[in-house]
Amino acid sequence: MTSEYLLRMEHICKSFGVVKALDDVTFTVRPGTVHALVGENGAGKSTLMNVLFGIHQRDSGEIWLKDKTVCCANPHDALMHGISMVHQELDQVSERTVMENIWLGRYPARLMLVDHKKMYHDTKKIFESMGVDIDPKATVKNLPVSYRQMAEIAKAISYNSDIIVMDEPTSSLTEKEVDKLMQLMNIIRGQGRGIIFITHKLDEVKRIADDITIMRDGKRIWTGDVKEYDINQIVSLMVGREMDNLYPPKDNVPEETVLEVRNLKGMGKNAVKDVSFKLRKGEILGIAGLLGSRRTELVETIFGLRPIESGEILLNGKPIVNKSPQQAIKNGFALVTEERKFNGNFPGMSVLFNALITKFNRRGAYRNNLNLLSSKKMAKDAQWVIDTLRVKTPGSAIKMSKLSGGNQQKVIIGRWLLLNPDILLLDDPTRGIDVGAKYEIYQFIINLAKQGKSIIMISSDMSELFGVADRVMVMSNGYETGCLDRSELNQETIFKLSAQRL
Amino acid sequence: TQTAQQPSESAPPEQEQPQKSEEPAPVEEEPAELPSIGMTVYSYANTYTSYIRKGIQNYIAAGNLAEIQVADAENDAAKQIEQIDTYIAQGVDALIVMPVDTAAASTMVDKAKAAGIPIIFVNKRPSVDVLKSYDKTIFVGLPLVVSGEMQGQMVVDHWNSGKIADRNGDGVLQFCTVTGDLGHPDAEARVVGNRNVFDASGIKYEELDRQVASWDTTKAKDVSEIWLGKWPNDLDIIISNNDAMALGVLETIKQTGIDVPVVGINCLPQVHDMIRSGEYFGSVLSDPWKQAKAAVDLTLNAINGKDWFDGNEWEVEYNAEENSIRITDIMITAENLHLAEEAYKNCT
Amino acid sequence: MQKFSAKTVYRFAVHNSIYIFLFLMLVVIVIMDPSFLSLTTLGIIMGQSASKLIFALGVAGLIIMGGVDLSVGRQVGLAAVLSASLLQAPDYFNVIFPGLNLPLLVPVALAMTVTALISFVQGIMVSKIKVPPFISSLGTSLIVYGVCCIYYDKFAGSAPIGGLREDFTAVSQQGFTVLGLKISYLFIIAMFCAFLVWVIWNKTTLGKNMFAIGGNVNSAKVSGVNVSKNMLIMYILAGLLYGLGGAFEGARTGSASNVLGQSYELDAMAACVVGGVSMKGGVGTIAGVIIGVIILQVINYGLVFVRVSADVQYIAKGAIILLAVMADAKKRSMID
Amino acid sequence: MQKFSAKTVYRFAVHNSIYIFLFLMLVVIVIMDPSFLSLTTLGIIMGQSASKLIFALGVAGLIIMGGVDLSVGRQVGLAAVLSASLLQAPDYFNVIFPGLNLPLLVPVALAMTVTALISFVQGIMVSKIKVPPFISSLGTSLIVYGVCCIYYDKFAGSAPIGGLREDFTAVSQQGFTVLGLKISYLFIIAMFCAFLVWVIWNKTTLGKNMFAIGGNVNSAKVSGVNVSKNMLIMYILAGLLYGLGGAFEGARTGSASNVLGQSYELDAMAACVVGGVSMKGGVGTIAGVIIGVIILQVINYGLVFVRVSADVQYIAKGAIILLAVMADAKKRSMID
Ligand SMILES: Nc1ncnc2c1ncn2[C@@H]1O[C@H](COP(=O)(O)OP(=O)(O)OP(=O)(O)O)[C@@H](O)[C@H]1O
Ligand SMILES: Nc1ncnc2c1ncn2[C@@H]1O[C@H](COP(=O)(O)OP(=O)(O)OP(=O)(O)O)[C@@H](O)[C@H]1O
Ligand SMILES: [Mg+2]
Ligand SMILES: [Mg+2]
Repeated sequence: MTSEYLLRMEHICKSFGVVKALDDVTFTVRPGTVHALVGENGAGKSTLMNVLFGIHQRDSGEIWLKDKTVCCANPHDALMHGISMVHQELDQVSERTVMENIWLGRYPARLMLVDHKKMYHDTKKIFESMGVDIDPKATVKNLPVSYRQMAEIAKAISYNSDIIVMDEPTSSLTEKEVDKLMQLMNIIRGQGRGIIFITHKLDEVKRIADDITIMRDGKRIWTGDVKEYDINQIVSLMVGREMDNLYPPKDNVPEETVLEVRNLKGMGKNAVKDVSFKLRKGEILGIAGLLGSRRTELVETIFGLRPIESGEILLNGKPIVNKSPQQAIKNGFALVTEERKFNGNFPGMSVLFNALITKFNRRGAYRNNLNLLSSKKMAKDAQWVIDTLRVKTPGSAIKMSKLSGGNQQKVIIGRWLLLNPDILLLDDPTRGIDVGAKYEIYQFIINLAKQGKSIIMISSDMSELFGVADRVMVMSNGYETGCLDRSELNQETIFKLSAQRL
Repeated sequence: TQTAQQPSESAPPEQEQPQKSEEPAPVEEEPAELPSIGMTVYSYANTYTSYIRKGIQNYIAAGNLAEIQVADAENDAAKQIEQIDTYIAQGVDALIVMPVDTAAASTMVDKAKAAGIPIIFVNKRPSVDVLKSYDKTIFVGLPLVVSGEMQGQMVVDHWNSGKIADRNGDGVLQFCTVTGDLGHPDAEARVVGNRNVFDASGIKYEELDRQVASWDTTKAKDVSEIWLGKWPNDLDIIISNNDAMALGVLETIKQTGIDVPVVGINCLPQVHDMIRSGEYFGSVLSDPWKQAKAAVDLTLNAINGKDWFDGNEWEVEYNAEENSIRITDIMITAENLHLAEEAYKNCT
Repeated sequence: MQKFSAKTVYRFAVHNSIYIFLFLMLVVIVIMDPSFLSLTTLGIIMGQSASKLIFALGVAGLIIMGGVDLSVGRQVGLAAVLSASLLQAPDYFNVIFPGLNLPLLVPVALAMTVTALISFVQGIMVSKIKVPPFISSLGTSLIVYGVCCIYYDKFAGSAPIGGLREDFTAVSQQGFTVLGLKISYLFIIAMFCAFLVWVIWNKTTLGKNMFAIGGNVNSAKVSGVNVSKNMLIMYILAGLLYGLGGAFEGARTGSASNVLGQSYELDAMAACVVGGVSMKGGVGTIAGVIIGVIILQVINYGLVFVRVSADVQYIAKGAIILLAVMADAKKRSMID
Repeated sequence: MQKFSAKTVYRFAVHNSIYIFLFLMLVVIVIMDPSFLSLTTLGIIMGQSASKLIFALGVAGLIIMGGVDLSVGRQVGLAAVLSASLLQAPDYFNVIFPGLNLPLLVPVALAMTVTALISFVQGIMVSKIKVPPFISSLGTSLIVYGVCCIYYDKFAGSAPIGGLREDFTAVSQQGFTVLGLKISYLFIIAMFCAFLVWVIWNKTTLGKNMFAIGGNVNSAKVSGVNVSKNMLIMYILAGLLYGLGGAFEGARTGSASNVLGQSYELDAMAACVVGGVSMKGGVGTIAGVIIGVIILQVINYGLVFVRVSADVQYIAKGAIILLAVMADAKKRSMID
């Protein structure tokens, strides 16, 4: 039998306790193709890939690589069989250098010693081929998330494996990097290798994928040629109902200015350099920029996580200083951070805990008549988060780490909504969230704006900004380079502005 | 070992007459159960008391006198109390205690009293009123300052006789003292003992430094390296709170070749050869074997309801005022070394 | 169906491994010496565990926040020396402060204040100056010991502080009898502390924040948790518990010296870890801490009781602790 | 320009705080007693640091992998007792194994094998059975101490093992003199170990994996690193170092008893942390470990040298360790 498929996974089942994460899933990859794997949050995409990669052991089913039946007992095994993977969660040794991370587990050696020179040059070469400029000797923890994600992709590619699994590789990449990645995927496909591409950005699927598999609730719904369906049809297959629009109607009306930032400059080398903008009541202000443009630094500075060197922040005309997140919260701010693993999640704690942690610290919250926390009141709010954001979870007592990535993100957004903030800072909030849920979140944001709240939303996804923002501010290398009204929005201008200060 | 042949002098008491109970004894249950003794020592890591412990164990084993169980209190007074609780709950017939903390003795005595069993203290003496608060308690050992005074006397004598050289020729005895644990009663008392004798003797002396080495050979070695590096020509003698530390000091002396005499306390077997060869100046012996024997005999007498001193064959004195069996200390130098050898013979 | 139920039993066993372990340990001891099985034994073990539980409750909070505390023992020692020196019976031959006749609570409160202060300073170092807890507590423990030695030397003349007042020792040594079981007052105090700490951990914001800090300090910061304030409070709480337990630990022995408390931190932390508190932070329960303390105490008591010789005791204790935690580790690896 | 250079100096100072701290400490000691400044002092400090450096190098690797090791001291003790008992001069009064005349390396190798084995078992528990390192090492240390006590009791009769062979003690105590500076052979061995470990950490896959495991064990796992294999090798390496250092620590003291090594783990770990090894894992350098060991030894030596009394020594030592680490913490928290 000639190998028609690089990979066949047949009748895979996997349960976590009572949760049936994979229910008789069959999945194949043809040589020289990009196979997109899509589905709602918690559909079982990551689990399927983790089974393939040996991180989880399947309960039943079979896996064939080319013509050999294999069972990858652990990631090492998988790598040896020619499977490499970009993991959904950024999981790097952050205290070490980029190149040490890339070659981890297979350092080039000479005379039993690690060959640093070769490592450096090989890394350099890979980055060059990808068209990114990252210093191989930079310490990972000092890099912006997007760079770290590129490094992870570089790592997966450098294995030269037959099958590359990419679990949401583009979640924090900007348009430009996504383009580069697409080129790269084209090259790999041209070499007869296969790529499994998981993403929630369906336009990307349309752009690059050959085949598509749609999953829902742990089951495979459909596999076939991407061209057979358009995006809307894919969406309805994914979510199991009709969805006509990706964005809800925008009917919020911005009013008077509530927040004004004047010439904000942060402390330190990598800080925000000079940013000024105004935010109005009921307005959604988008922030666009290339990776490393320090949008994250901007919102973190506003939120009191980073010190200010100069500049002013005026809230309702009065100057304020957010010296700490507590103070920011008191002033009505909220921040959904960019990297939930680093500073959003409490993986070992329950969903309830994760949902309520911010509100715990509000005076008098959840108190019973003994002034102690009331389980009943807590459960009610946790349920509210689960219901409103449609978090897919067996209950609120389960550990956060057991939720799928997107569902974790929903819980984190939920924790801030509970506080009912006036100014909501969102740093790539829909990262890793499926289309259906995204729609709900957009709806939520717009509703908040309608209630007179103001929102600042960073996004790497330009269409998202076009879809929900009233205005978009563009940042370049720590400077604010322009602010565009909804009517003036177009890709070209944004690209130009983002490159202005490089 | 050599222990097998020795304690023929004192026959195991309970073999004499099983006279304990008045009530008609059941006749058939003969192989008379040995009395059980619970012993807790303040630390297994202490060399000198290990000799006493072994002496006790050897003496009992040789005469098949009792069943003894030993626990290590690891220098923790609370743990020692707990061990006593356990022994009492377990139903031992008597307790032998080398206390961690002598002030805790009153609690121990109270517990023993409540259980109605004898409690014999060895090595560190509790306060007199505690010893007098219960008729089944007694102390075996010696008053704290005595060892220090003996050690001081030895230094004074030999300084006066010129056997300890005045190395810098200034007519003043320059010395350093290496002491045991900070706040340890023995350590304090030995320093005080030294000082009492020096003051009384009227010699001119100067203590260059005093440092704690916690009874630890290695720490004493480190400290003496510093002293010998600092005062290579001035030090006339190094006084050590015990021999274990003196061993460390001697090692430095050997290593550096700076010939400073060292005196210690305990006269452990390890130093006997060195005393003989003159490498080690001398030490003070408080006989572990006598303490061990006395402790066991007293315990057995108490268990059997006899008088403390029934069949007493030990050459020790009883101090009624303190309710203590006093072991006398002896200064040991090359001349009377055999006494020390005798004393340790049965304690290994 | 057959198979399913076997599996259930196994799962149950693994999930409750630590209790089963304790039970098995007791069975073995009882087989070796049936007289172990008595109310006396129970009473003694309860009495002996009391102060240890108090220390363990203190340090458990710090471990959950991702720290360690090597200064427990020395703080306990200082508290014991301090309170004992102020609570001697006036007719004792060697009274340090003659004529003093303080109400019982004053010296105890004083000792607690001192240890709370010490822990507070430690908390400042850890939370504000970012000194690793290992070092801050090691340094603190050295300093506290030095201070304790000076006090002990200056006032007590380096002699163990004995002759404690009856009302003081009674708290640790006396109690009441329920159905033949002697329960010491200190045990009641310890249980009360456990309850209080349970409330703090589970029913207050402070407790939630403690878990948050230990679970992920960066997330906690962003979520508006005042990390240093909460850490400080937890440190103070720990200090108060050390002081309380320390004062009555002296009372339990009937005396105090500068060695008291030495290396108690290891036992306290071992109890926590045996009871499932994770040294990585973020995980732990009061029930676990209690069971950990009991297991360690049963080991200590039981080994002497069944007449294991001192050196073999070390080996047995080490082996039992390892076995207990291995069983627990099995559970964890099964759950996730 | 003026301002810029002041800032530069400050930055430099903060970045090299630990060296500056060591320097200041030396300055203070020299002011208090100028005779400190001598080659003898240097020689003694080098000699005393040697074995401590060897232990610290061993435990540092385990700390970097995210662990701790409370068994260092007891393993050192066992190694010392074992090798000393096999390397006594035949004419010593109390020779344990008379007529034995092994080549020097055999007992040392034996001791190293034993400690390597012990650490290996510990490694198995940590890496395979997922016992937290705190507990696995605590349990191990109890067992090792028990075994050591039994051996010490059975063979040496609980008496310090003295009368070591000249060729054995010479390694620790003798050396050669370069320009008036006495350098002991043990110091050379320690330096050689440091070099070897430096190569392992920085130039081999094992070392890289060690950092990866400590930094992010998940990442290591999904990158195909055989976590448990690498951990085991690092544990064995640590054990070998403890054994080597332990054997010669006995030789340095000229005798060995079951107390030898007690609480060395704290000093070894403190040296690592003072030298910038993070207890959270993933961070550390050989230079740091060396400087940490030296700082601790200078404290120990210097305080005795300037005749600080023992209780004040504790306080001073604690305070200095805290200050050293605070300076280091400042560096870490500085935004660059
Ligand atoms: N380790 C685990 N333990 C228990 N349940 C788990 C675990 N990992 C995943 N699950 C559950 O399995 C289901 C599938 O999760 P998976 O991570 O595969 O979803 P996904 O399709 O990748 O979603 P997302 O797009 O949000 O990443 C979810 O219901 C999740 O809660
Ligand atoms: N080539 C580079 N090497 C190392 N650090 C870089 C590089 N480029 C940028 N940085 C750092 O990246 C940080 C900015 O990242 P930040 O996360 O704010 O960007 P961002 O605009 O939010 O991008 P993203 O949306 O990708 O996260 C700064 O600290 C900057 O110094
Ligand atoms: Mg996923
Ligand atoms: Mg960013």
